[in-house]
Amino acid sequence: MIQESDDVIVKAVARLLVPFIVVYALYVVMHGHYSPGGGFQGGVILAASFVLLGVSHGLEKTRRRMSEKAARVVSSIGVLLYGGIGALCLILGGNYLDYAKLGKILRVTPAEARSLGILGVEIGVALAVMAVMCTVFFAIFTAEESPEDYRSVE
Amino acid sequence: MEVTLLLESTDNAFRVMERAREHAVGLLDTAVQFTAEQTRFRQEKRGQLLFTGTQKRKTQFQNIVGTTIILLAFWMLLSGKFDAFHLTLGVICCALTAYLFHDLLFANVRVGDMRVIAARFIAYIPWLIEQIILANIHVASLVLRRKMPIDPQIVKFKTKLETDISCVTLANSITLTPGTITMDIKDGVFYVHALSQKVANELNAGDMEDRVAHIFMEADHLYVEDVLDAARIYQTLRT
Amino acid sequence: MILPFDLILVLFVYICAIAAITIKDLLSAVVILGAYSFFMCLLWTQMAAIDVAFTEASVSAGIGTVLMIGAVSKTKRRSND
Amino acid sequence: MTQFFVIIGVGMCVLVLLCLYRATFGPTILNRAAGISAIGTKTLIILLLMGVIYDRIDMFIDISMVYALLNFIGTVVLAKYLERSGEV
Repeated sequence: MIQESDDVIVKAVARLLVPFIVVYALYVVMHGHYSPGGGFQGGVILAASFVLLGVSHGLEKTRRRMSEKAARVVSSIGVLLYGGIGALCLILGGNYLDYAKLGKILRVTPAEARSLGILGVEIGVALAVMAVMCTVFFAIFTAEESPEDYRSVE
Repeated sequence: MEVTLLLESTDNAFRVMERAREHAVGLLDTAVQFTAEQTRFRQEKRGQLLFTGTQKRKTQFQNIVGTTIILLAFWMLLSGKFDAFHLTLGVICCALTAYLFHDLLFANVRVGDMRVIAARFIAYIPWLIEQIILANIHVASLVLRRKMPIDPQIVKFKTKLETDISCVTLANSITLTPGTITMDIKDGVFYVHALSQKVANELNAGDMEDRVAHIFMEADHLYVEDVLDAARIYQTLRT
Repeated sequence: MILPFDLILVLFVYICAIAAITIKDLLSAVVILGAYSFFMCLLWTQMAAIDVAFTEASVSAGIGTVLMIGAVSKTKRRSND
Repeated sequence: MTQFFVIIGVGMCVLVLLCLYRATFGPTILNRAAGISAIGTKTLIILLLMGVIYDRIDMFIDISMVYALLNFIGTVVLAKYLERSGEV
């Protein structure tokens, strides 16, 4: 299903729209603690931008930006960021994900430390969700490249 | 007798050697010439490659900067927070996005006349809105009448627009206007479904295409190739 | 809470849910499920749960429909029963 | 003023009902796809109207922005599926 579309309109519209979708997703992630949204929603919108790119511009251009191997690495990085911030709070003498204790390292007041800690956790969640969604998308839509098709078993 | 023979044969041998030497010298000369030419050619090519490489990197850099600026404007519109922390976040995010997607936003745009295009595009929008309102009234008067005097047809015309972005602008303008829908663009040929003869005539007049060509600074010309009769298709669909 | 909105949206959600589970064509069921998620999102905002509505909007509009169509393309389009 | 927006919103809901008829009872898949696209844009408008009514427009703009940016991905994928399976 993911091959380059031969329609001019779809290709041009997708080309113009994809950077804006990515910036909007990053805005949703970064402003998650003021307005609706957060890590999960931002990650899903990021994955949707890659889906749009893959559907309109083909698999090659998508793989150049986010390959399966990169998706695996990025998802691990996301989980590591989430767990690492939690463990750091644990090491500094608080509970798990007790962001106020991060103020000792960052040299800010506990309130600001909480804000920064939530931001870091949300970035981690967004990376993990985006990578996993991309992996699911690739797994579903590139399986037909293999010679055997499920549909022959009707 | 033998001496003269010997002398002659040596003379012959010398002559052969002389000719061989001349040949060898000629060959060497051509070889040297070839190698010199080849090195010169290779150097030229390398210089050219270096030049195009730097040029490519330069356009890439320009693309990244331009994309960053546009995306930063979009970010500020969304965010509405102008303190240092959020602005830094925005710059980082936009630069990252621009680095990843620098070849999408400026795929084949001639850089330099962007401001003129933007100004002309903004001036085009009120005309389009007026056109949409007029077509709305026309289509509503057609549809709400008791007999519904519609005359659906597929108009096929060849456009003179060159870049994909101008084609898309024209196609979306046609689709936004009620009564006409762009069905397909194949190799510069538009297939447009028109609801009535009046709408099709307005399309064939080519006013909209001229205006779009004026926005993107391209040649403006339009001629009708063919008008397909869609009545039979509708008949078969209905039965 | 606005009562007319609530009643109309609940009616729409009922219509979409019943249509999605009774229809034979799987692709049509996926499409109607998209409409269901639209009305569900409106209903969440009606109940002032904006974060949930945001999640519903992004998941359904962004990737849910796409993945479901991919799943349908792996099987037969019409269900047997 | 709130009353005015509520009336407009109910009117939009009536329009949505017409599209929903086409989406549920449409004979072919193409009718359904067109109905769903129309419902998507009308949902966006109703969301913004709700934002005006509740006086929290900055929250609702985010959700409607998601719909505005992502709504057509599903339609594009559906069209590609139909084109590839040769049904149109």
